[in-house]
Amino acid sequence: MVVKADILFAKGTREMLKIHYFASLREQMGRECDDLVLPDNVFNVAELIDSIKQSDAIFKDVFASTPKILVAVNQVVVSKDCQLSEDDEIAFFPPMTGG
Amino acid sequence: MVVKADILFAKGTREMLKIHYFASLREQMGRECDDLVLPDNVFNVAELIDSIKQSDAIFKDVFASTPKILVAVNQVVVSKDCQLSEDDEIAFFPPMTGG
Amino acid sequence: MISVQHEDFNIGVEYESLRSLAVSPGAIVTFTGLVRQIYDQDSESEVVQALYLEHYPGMTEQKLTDIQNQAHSEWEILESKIIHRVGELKADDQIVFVGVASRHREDGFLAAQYMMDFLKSEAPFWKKQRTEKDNKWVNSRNSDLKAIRKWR
Amino acid sequence: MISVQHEDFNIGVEYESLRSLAVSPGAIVTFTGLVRQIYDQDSESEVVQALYLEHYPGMTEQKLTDIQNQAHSEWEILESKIIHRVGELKADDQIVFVGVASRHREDGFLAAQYMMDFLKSEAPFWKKQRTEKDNKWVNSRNSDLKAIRKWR
Repeated sequence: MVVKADILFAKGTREMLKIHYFASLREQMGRECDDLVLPDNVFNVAELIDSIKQSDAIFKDVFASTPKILVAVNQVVVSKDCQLSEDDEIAFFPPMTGG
Repeated sequence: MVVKADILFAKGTREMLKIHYFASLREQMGRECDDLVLPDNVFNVAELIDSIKQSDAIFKDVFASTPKILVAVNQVVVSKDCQLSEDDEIAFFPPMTGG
Repeated sequence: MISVQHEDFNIGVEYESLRSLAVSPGAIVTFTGLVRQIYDQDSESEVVQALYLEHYPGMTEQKLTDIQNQAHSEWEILESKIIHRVGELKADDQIVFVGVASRHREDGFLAAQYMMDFLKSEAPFWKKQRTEKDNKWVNSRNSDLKAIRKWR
Repeated sequence: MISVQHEDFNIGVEYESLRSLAVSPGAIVTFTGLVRQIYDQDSESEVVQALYLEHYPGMTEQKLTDIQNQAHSEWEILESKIIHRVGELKADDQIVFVGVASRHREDGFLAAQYMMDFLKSEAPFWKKQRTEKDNKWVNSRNSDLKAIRKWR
């Protein structure tokens, strides 16, 4: 558990969000993952998606053209109002098709 | 199909009902099967059971002491009002317990 | 295909047979029934040492074929197999096998359950079990009679 | 036990493993999913030549373990096993295995179906198929999403 004071104090060594892309999203993004410092005004998944859309045109296009994208935080599928911490592992992917 | 005229005519070579007993009924009857000429006043399974009860005390006891007995005519489970022909294969047995 | 036999059977062999006979199956479901050591039918646990399986020759084969044909008409099945053993069996022995190859898993699961449910209540087999205490015919289970009602 | 692996698996071996691990099972149900040559998802029949199975390492193992634990809490199961392959597969290859050993057949059938239904919709695997025409990601099936609703 990282407390707020630590984040402010240790700005330089601040932990990164790890963002993974799978299957068609990985191909469309052209990469498997991104590292990102959690922006100050981003507290949940919906805000994170909006934030990345503004800085990354490919990400924006992929989210606009894909009918359904699931989000996992720390390897558990969550809804878009899930709160984030700055060292979370985020993953975006289409509905599963295993089995 | 044997027609009535044949039965009356060929009394001596009249065909026999074959009666099989299985599982607990076979053990209680003390035998696997009986051959029986279809009595003149017997047309269905219920009448056959009543008829045998009158001539066979063991059969009567077994039917009195067994909670549920199934009847098959020509290897198909039937209800007690099933009509009989004189060369039918009859079987009495308790509910099945395979599998 | 159906088989009523004294001999044991091998799941790997039966599975590969279904797999090779079926044209492009997407799902293969197998069910195997075994002789349980602890048989709790009469609310008291007894150790089953052996089982004797009696059947009605002729009617058994006909009934298993009927059940199999019915399953093929109810669901989309590519291949299926029913094996039932008769005679003397020991605890932990295999008794019965039902295997189904289908395109989709739903058909495979349902058809295998359907065949097992009807086999239990309608195929003329009877079990007699030997425990340390005695030798007795197994009673039919109410749950087995209920099981076939859900398919009506 | 669960396994996410590149290697193929053998039903006979998996069956015998469940049989020997479980104490006095009365029923063993196995489900195997295979790569169908004819894949009719987009209403046109195309011949599938190969399949690529991608997964999310870590989350996959966790999710399969959750599904298995859930099945063990819902039904009376003695032993179970889930295997899912990843990487390149050919038409007719085995993809997935679910095996359940239980005392009674109802628990075995239901638990195997339950695990397959949740695995399909909740375990992070994705299929990309190569046909003569193209190379494309498989869409999720509505019937798979519906399948998990029946368990709620």
